[in-house]
Amino acid sequence: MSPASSPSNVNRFHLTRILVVWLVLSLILTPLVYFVWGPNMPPGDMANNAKDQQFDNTVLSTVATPVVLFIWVYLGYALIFFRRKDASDEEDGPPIKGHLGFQVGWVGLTTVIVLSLFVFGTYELVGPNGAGTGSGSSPIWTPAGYSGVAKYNKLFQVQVIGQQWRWTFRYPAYQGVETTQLVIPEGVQIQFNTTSLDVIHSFWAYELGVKADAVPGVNNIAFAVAERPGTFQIRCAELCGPLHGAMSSVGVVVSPTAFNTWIAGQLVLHGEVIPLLPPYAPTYLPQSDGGLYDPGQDPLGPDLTLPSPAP
Amino acid sequence: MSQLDDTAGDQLVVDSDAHERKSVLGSYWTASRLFVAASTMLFGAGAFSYFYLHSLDNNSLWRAPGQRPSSFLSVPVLLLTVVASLVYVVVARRAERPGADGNDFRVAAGVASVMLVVAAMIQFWGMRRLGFFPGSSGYASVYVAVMPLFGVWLLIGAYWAEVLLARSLRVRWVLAPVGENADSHEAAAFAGSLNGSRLFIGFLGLLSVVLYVMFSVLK
Amino acid sequence: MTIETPVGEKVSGGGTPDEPVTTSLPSYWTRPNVLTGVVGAVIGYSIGHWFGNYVAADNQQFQGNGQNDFALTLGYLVATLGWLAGLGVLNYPIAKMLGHRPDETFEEDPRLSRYFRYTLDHKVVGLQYLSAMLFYFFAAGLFALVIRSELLSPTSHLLAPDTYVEVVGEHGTLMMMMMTSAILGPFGNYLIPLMIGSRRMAFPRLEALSFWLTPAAFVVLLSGLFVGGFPTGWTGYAPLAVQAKEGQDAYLVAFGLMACSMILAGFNIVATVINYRAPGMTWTRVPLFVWGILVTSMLMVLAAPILVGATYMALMDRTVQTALFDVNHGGSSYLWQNLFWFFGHPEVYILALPGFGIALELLPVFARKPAFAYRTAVAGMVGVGVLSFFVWQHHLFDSGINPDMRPVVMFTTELISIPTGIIYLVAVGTLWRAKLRMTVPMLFIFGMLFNFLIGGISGVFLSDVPADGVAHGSFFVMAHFHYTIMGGYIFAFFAGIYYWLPKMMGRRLNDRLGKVHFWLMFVAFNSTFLPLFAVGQLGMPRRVFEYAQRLQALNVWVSISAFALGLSMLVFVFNFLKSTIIDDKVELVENPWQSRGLEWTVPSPPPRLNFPSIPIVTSGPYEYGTGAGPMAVLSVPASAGAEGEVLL
Amino acid sequence: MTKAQKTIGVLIPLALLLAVVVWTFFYLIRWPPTVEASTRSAGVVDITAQTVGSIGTGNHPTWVSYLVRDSSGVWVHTTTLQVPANSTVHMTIYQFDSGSSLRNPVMNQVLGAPDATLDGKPYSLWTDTIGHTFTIPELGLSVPMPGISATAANPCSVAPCALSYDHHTVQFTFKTFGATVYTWQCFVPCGLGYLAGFGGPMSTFGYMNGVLKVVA
Repeated sequence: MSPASSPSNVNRFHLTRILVVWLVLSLILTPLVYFVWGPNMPPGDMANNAKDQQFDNTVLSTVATPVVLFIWVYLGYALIFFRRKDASDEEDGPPIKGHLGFQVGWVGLTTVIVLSLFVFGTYELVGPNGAGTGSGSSPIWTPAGYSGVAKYNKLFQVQVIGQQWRWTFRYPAYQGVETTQLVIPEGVQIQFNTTSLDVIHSFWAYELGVKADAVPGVNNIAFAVAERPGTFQIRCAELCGPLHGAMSSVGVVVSPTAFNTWIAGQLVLHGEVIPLLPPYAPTYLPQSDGGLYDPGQDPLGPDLTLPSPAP
Repeated sequence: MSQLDDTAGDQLVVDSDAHERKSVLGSYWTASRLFVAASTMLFGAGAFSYFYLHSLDNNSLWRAPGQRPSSFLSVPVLLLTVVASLVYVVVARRAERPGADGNDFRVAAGVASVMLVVAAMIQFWGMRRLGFFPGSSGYASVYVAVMPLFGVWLLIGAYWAEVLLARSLRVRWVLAPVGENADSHEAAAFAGSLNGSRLFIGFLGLLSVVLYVMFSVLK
Repeated sequence: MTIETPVGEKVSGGGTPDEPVTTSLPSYWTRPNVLTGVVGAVIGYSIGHWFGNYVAADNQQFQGNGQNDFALTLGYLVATLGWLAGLGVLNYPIAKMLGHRPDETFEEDPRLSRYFRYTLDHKVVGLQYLSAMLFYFFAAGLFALVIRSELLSPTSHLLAPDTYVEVVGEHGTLMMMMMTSAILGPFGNYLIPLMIGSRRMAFPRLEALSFWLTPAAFVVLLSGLFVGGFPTGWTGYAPLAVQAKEGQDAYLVAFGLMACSMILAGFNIVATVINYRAPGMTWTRVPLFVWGILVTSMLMVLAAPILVGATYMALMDRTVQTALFDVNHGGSSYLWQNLFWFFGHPEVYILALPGFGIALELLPVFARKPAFAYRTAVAGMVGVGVLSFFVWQHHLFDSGINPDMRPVVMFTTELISIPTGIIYLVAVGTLWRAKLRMTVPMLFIFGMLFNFLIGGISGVFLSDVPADGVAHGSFFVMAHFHYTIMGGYIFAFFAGIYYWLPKMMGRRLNDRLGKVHFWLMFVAFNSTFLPLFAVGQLGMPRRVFEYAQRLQALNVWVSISAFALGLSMLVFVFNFLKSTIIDDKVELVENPWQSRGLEWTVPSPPPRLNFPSIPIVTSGPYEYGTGAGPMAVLSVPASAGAEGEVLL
Repeated sequence: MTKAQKTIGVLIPLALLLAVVVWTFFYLIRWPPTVEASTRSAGVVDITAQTVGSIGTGNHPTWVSYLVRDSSGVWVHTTTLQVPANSTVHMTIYQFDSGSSLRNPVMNQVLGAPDATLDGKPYSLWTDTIGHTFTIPELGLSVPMPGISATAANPCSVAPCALSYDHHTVQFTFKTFGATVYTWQCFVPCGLGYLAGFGGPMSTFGYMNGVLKVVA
């Protein structure tokens, strides 16, 4: 900065000290964040999505570290050295109204950072893993084997049904059996079809890195590959009423063989209720408003509560 | 970017009345445009709902077959509003010219005000005689939600016109002020309000056309 | 609502503040005031509720669940109308319908009672706003303490599950809707005419009306607790909002009323800043605080109508049973999300820009240097305002809306960090080789710069779709916006109080207590919300009363810090009441901060008409160290007759 | 005014405000009464409840509700149950309400209670209309209770209902583990007049949902 009133060496003096402190701190902390903290960042590495999210968290934190450090170092430096010595000092500071180079540099630098973050984020989003989690009924970036047409779709289908206030799960490949626990085979590309029977919920399988809103009348698709056996926590991430907080459950990732035995057991356990279930469909619109609408004038006619497939 | 070389401050004499008049006129100009912008956003929300639900057509219930408000309801509202706004805008513009005779404005303001009130009344009266249930479809829902709001806006326009009419009746010179009156605060306020009301009532006319097209023309 | 300038009696301001008012004033009770307002509200509620029941009686569609939302909603609305009528708000519009001038003989009222009625003095309105906003803020804060008490245990123990969700909703809604005017209301209304050299507001009635709507909104919202509460949190997502009990009507009506208040305040402030600037107050001399408020007002005027529309539609769904949000009947639950966030995201910046304004306004004063890169700063604030309309769908990354639009939204969202970064550019530049005076207001500004940085950086995580996959809907989001809004906006709010109270009340808050307040608040705030980032990343969703055992230690820590945060507020309350009411008034230096600001060139508190005559601005507000003369000189009125005359 | 006067003038409103705050706080933290399970023998407890078509009180006479019988045999309007940890809970529920269908038929079946009996006969699935269910998702427990027929001779209209009215008796047992708090609810959309039938009583604590406190 160069107002005539101030000798530029004073500027250089302060600038060097600030930059040195900042540089040292950054050189120490930034690698620590990336290499030490990064691998331990949530949501862990149980599934490919989770890895993506962990990687994004790591990269963003790494980029953020020097930025935050600069502001903190600068503010701290100003507090110490740009402070008037004693209360009697009524003098004003140098009248610096701007510095074109500095302003352009600052805005330019932030722009570069932002643009690179955007490119990085978009790459991660369009990447092969479908890291976007809840991607609507016709996801743009899909794993191999996906097809919008059910019968050409090679992926392992699980339908997640939200209802006030619990999750249930349907396996279309197994007579459309509906279970109250989520069990998925390890190492298989899973396609979660999330939908809701009443209000908006959000299916959050934390360790799988899957979060997809369950919206009535919408089939919200998310993909994941669980890479090792274990349990993962399922929660509702969208306020859905008084028991929203209790709308949780524990999912399990098992080996494909163990899955087959499990699903066989489920077919026995829920066998007799399968005929009662509506045919498997992307969304269900239970033709009932609980009598909210004047029955005499409701276009949907009398109250039929059993879920029926969307037209 | 030094701000010292500005010499605006050298003349120390300010005609505070002139300053006040300029400010009043400007305030009306700004505020009336802001009001129209805000109204646009408000009814924009309605239009967005219309086209959004139309495109989704959830449960194939965007519109039950043949669902329309009766033309005996929609057409009179449209005509009354459009005619009223046209009359008002044209005459108000003439009234803004210096030395204009105020009587035609008084007549126009009265007529427009009455027509807008009648239009609003028809709209409200019609809401209970639609022949379809509000929740029977997305279309019905949007119609039942948006139109009463439109009626309220018609009443606002009618009120504005009526206020100017009443003022111009009580203070006869206010439409064509001369001499000392011309630089009175009173004259500035009235002129500003007149200009603003012209914009707003014109906007109402446009709005009624848009709503008519949305609800009675579009498939 | 008409937009009409107040036309009234000529009042001789004469510049002397203490000029005794000779006209014999009627007693307090013979004129509209708060009490008549309350009476009006009660009457209005009875009428509205009765009429609602009357209409519903022959309309089966309003019935069926033992609750009549129609009657309640109508009750709320007519009660608000009665409240305004009781305050005398409607006298003027009615007088105008008859072509009359309103009667303002008593406008010049020096008595304390003027603070309890509908008045045209922007300084009175400003102080009304200040006290009311502090009240709302503390009320909402108490709900937060209740929430933290519940979260001391991983299972439901203090509150019943449904009550917990109601309390969360009350806290969130009170904060997000009432606090929109926390800075614009008190400081915007009080200071803008003083800062731009005007003797009045453009539309003082709209201004006063915008204030008197806030108590109505506040009471209506709280009443929701006693008619079943609302389970939707502050975002009011449909269809849950359609399903909810009667308390939801309170939420919708209150939020709608507050939106109207925002719009009216916006009209008045934008018109004033654009048209009432004194001669010589060029756009490059407008104080940065005024710029911030101006952009905020524009956002309010353009965004709040969407909220009015959305709440109105939800009310229609609940009362006359339209099906806008019911997918079975051709509606969509995405509709509310789109409408709400199209308002909601600009609103987030409505809650940020005034804070920026205060920071940029105070930095030069206490750095004793000109504001660095003034024009860039203005560009930054305007840029934030414009961009804020194009980012709303980043609240819906996981919702399945337009998945193909997500890169675009991610782009616009991340773009916002450029203009936001400019705020720091100005701070850095202004502090460079400054002569810092670390007064209490400056402490709060430093606190704000510290907190808002963390808030902004965490925002980048939310704008990145994959990272948002973890953070969305979790306590991470919650910590993020508490850092931006409370850490930024509320800290700036307190900075403003400490800085401008000498101007507004002629009293200065105790410095030692102020420092205690700051340090306690700063430490407690960070110790409360920093761990919440971790809590969220570790898998705890928002608004839950049950969480994993492993998170209990963190949550207990957070709760204890939250109580400390509450304690710091007590320190402030004590300081505020002591210094403003209890202590005897001491004549303090007219300009305790040696600020160049135009508002400091008039006595504290300023006389009824601010300036004895229209000032002429001769230099910018931040000419520290440039040897520039005072910012403005008083004009010599053209005609002696016009001396000190202004039309109210 | 003297300082003392002003101080008092400040403190009195503050005290009033404080009173309002305290009152509101206690208004918020109120729970329905807790009913302790009556002990049958060591580690075995009994809970007796009934579900009624209309609790008939307050401003919403049409709401359905659970009632629980406390140790003194009084029917209490609550859904806050308390049982000891690591014990076997014998539930007996008298179902007086008529029925409708579920939003999600998977809960037509009895889950997690193999010994469930309906009017003395074991059952594992009910295909007809269902009055209410007693479901603790976290325990994997869900028991549907058939609705009484629409043509019942003497349906119970006002709670609490005496056993002389038409009803179904459902009995089952489940085990509790460590001390914690479970939430339980009914999954039949019986909030008449609310969207999806899950408003009103369904989302009001003390009616169709509650907690099961397991205490050590």
